[in-house]
Amino acid sequence: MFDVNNIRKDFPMIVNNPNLIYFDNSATTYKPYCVLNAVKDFYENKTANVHRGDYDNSFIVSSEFDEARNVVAKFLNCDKNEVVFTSGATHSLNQAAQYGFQYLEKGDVILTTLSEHASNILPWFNVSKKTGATIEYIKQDKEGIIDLESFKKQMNSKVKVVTLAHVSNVLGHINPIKEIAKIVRKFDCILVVDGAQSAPHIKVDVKDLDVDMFAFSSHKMCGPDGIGVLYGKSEILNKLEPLIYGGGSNARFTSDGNILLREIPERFEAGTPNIEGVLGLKKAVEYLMDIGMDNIHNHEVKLKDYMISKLKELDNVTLYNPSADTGIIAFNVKGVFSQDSGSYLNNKKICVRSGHHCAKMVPNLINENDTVRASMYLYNTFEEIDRFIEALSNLNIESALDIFF
Amino acid sequence: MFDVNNIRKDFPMIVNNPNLIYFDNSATTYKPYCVLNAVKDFYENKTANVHRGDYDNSFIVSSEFDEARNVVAKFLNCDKNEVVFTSGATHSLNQAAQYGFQYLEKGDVILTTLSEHASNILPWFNVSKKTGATIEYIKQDKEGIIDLESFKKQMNSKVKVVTLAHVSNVLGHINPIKEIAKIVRKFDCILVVDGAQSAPHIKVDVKDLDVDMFAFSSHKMCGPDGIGVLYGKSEILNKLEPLIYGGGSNARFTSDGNILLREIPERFEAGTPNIEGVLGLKKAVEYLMDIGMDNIHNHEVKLKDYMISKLKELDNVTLYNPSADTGIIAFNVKGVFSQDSGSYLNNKKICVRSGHHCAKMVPNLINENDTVRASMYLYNTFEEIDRFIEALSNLNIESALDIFF
Amino acid sequence: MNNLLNDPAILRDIILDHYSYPRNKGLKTGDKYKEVHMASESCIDDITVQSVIEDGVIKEINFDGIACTISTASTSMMTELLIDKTIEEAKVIMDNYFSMLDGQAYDAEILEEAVAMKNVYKQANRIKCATIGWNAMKQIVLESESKDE
Amino acid sequence: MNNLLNDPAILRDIILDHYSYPRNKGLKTGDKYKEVHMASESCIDDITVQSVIEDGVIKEINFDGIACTISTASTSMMTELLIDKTIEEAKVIMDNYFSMLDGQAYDAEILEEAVAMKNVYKQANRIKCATIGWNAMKQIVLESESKDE
Ligand SMILES: Cc1ncc(COP(=O)(O)O)c(C=O)c1O
Ligand SMILES: Cc1ncc(COP(=O)(O)O)c(C=O)c1O
Repeated sequence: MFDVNNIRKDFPMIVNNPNLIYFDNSATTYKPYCVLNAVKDFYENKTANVHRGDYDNSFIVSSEFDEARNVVAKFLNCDKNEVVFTSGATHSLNQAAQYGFQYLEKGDVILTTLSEHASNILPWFNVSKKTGATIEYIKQDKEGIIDLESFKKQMNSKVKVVTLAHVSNVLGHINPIKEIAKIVRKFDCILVVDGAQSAPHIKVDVKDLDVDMFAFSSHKMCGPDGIGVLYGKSEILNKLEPLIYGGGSNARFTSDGNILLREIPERFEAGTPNIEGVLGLKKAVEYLMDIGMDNIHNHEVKLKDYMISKLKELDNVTLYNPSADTGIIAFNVKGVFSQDSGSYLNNKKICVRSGHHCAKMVPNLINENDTVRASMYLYNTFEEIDRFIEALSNLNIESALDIFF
Repeated sequence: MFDVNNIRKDFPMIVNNPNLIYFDNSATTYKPYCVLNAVKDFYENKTANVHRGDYDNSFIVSSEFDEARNVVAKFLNCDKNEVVFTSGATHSLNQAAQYGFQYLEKGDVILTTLSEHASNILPWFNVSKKTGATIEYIKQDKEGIIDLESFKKQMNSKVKVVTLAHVSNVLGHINPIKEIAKIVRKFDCILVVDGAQSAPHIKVDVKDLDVDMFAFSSHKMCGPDGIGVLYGKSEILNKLEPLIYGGGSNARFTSDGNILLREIPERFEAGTPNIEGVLGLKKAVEYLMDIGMDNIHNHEVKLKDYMISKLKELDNVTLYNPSADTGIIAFNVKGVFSQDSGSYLNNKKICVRSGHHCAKMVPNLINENDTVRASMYLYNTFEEIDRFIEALSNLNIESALDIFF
Repeated sequence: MNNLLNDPAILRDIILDHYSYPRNKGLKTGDKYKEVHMASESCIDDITVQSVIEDGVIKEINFDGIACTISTASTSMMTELLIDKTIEEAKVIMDNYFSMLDGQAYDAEILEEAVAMKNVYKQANRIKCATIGWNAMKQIVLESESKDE
Repeated sequence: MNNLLNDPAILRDIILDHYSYPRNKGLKTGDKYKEVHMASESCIDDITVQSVIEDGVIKEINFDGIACTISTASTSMMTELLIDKTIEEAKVIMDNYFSMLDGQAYDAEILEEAVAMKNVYKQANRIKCATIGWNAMKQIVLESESKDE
């Protein structure tokens, strides 16, 4: 049984600040004690490097590192060798874009959306600049919803990469990846999915979705910073060039410049990995799987429905994504600049984000330069939403200045 | 006053395992309580993302993140904007090699050494492969010592990049970087230094050394995993292209593919950084600076001198770098394969590393495929060396098999 | 110091007035304008300030951009305060303003309406907003000086 | 089971003997050889095994490479044990060997001298060494079978 009160007890940030409302979960999330303990255990009882078994701690840590890969593979429903550890979603997405440098050329098309996060669009801008491939945008309505029929029409043999977020970090819809994959499969084209906002919140089965690559970050799903994952189908990984070269990713090299790379996934993991990050991510994934991704999603949908219904009752609020599928809500208070709203809420001990949320083409869709974003997670409550709504109901250009007096 | 017994109390790994001898500090190091506490504090009291100040914790964490950059700048004696946070030395060195993709062409030469770690040679192999520039090797004697006179002769206008380790992770000499820089400055050439084994152990002043780029990892200097630094002269960083694109590294972008990057160093730090890593590294640097890099180096030199003198007394040991400048010792026990020596020592609770240590061209110098490496740090003691020597004195092909019976 | 400028209600009105009716808003074109564009990642503000400085006197200041109440109002106040001042006078005013935003001592008299920003330093994350336009102008002034040398 | 093979001193001698005088060491050239190269990052060992299998019988096995005592000795023992065996016999031996290295039950009789490796499973970080040559041979056997189908 999903019991938010029990869940709250797992998080030191909540135990230490029970009245602080944290609605910035799309930016980063709190971490449970079990993750902190995994990191602590590494510092206190088994600090060592991996990939070598010369002594016991090194062997123990290497085995747990390996086991973490198994856990992530189970989480995604893929093979262990299809799980690449990276420093985060941004690194994963840049590694994925390496495909573009290798296989795209002038005349080819990269199809994406206007609601992408910078981390899933700038790497492809760079591919476009260097290969001459062009970027085109999938049609979306003003809430960012994709029209599958027009997507179908946009697909043709020139399109070599389709890349988009599973869930937009501003507009909160779950994109129909499985349906998109079915269409993409009719062409010689790969499908890259930015899962930074989906993996933490909904069940992801990469086999079922049939994606070629899928990226996400640990820190947005209760895990440590500085660690993330790139899933890639083994056929794709086998023909992908590493973005980073170095120790641990090669089996041999000789002074005449020959390099024999290790097998996938290690060939993509040059350098000492973020070991404590991997051990922490393992715990985070186990924690989320124990609670159940469906339970987490259900809870968030209930919170989201409640928040939207309450926001709609407020005259002073403009809501940009009333049909959101997940706990990400974008709005503004009429006449109040988003950052002023953010500061006002901060003074009421409510953490939200204001601005463009690194998705700087979203204004093309919603016709608004910047927004306030409230994003929820498994530990948020209905009472917190009540306090949030109460605070918002009193917000206007005059009260926004209260904090300065 | 440098007091190793007090220092040992700062390290949970030592407090919890006082009899475990850790001589694998070139691979990774133990972390003091203060670093663990910085990470813990982030988890328990101020989890938030950086670069935005919408609410108090985010502002606090952003300020500390900024402050960490100041601390590292002080550590290196450089400007704050010359400090790029990366995921580790390997990432730093790959970012540095980006220079090669931008500015090198067929006919140009990259001058390096045979004792480089994979992380500082493979990125340049890749540059060579893609640009047609050739790799040449600086002359070294069989202990890996560089001959400055012949280096001078090897320099010419074709050499566009000189790149080498400040301290080799196998042979432990301090390379004469300052002298090399003086020679390099006479040419239109940059000097890239792999400081993975120097920054943790000796005072590094990048201005005084006059290097163009300098890379190191936190985890080898008492800090967390998954975080490292690339120092670059501002003139160099300003003309260097990022290896990774994404959120946080750009000021603006538009749907037609235009990107306005942020200033240095942020333009190189796309994506959510390893915040807990940066806060931990800050503490680690403060910890080392408090003790004093010269004191640390002095202690290590004493340990090294003692270990070498004792090893020389052992008939069954071949020592490869008797003239080492730092606490890195490479040896073999006659007739015993390096890995068998490692396992034997492990059973005596002594952690060393065996193999090629990711520097797979070193055999060209020392004429030995693989070695045992003992590498020391500020918390190691003379008593530990005595136990190590005692164990080694009894090691031969027969006793190496003891562990299996 | 003008007592009215101690009354929170009045200070708040001043800010709102400058936010709702910013002075000298809208950029002009022409070679004579020196321009500085300020965009910071840590706030959303994106402000451009332009100015004409002749014979050591600030003849004109204009600004434009997307910004919060505090950035807009503080920049608007800055334009009113500094226009027609000599560079020397302007530098004294700027120094006092930055001191105030730093929580240090300042001369309230010469800051006039800009004292409305006096409590912003207590909201550390908003100090950037209250100084973005001022920093742009400071840069223009410094550049004009270095050119004169 | 041969009682001698319970005596640690004898087992140690067997390992040393195979390490110092490895059997069937040195690769040959020729189309008839099927070859597998094993190199693992987690140990330094780098071993190549080659074999000729005809009519379901292992006619020849050779190996070469750089390796520790355990890898060298275990691979040398493997060659001696499996040469002239049918594939079916070889598979039974291999299964038993891997069971032993896994700390499971095994038939000591058919492993002959290779029981010298019986304690390696207690040194988890050395299990790879004791199986690297065996895994290479297993791969050759499996490939030869799949080709026969
Ligand atoms: C000399 C040298 N350079 C580079 C590296 C790579 O550092 P990291 O693995 O932390 O990226 C190492 C350590 O493994 C090293 O010893
Ligand atoms: C949709 C989306 N993609 C990518 C990213 C980048 O993730 P990270 O900053 O952890 O690399 C984020 C988060 O900032 C995101 O929300």
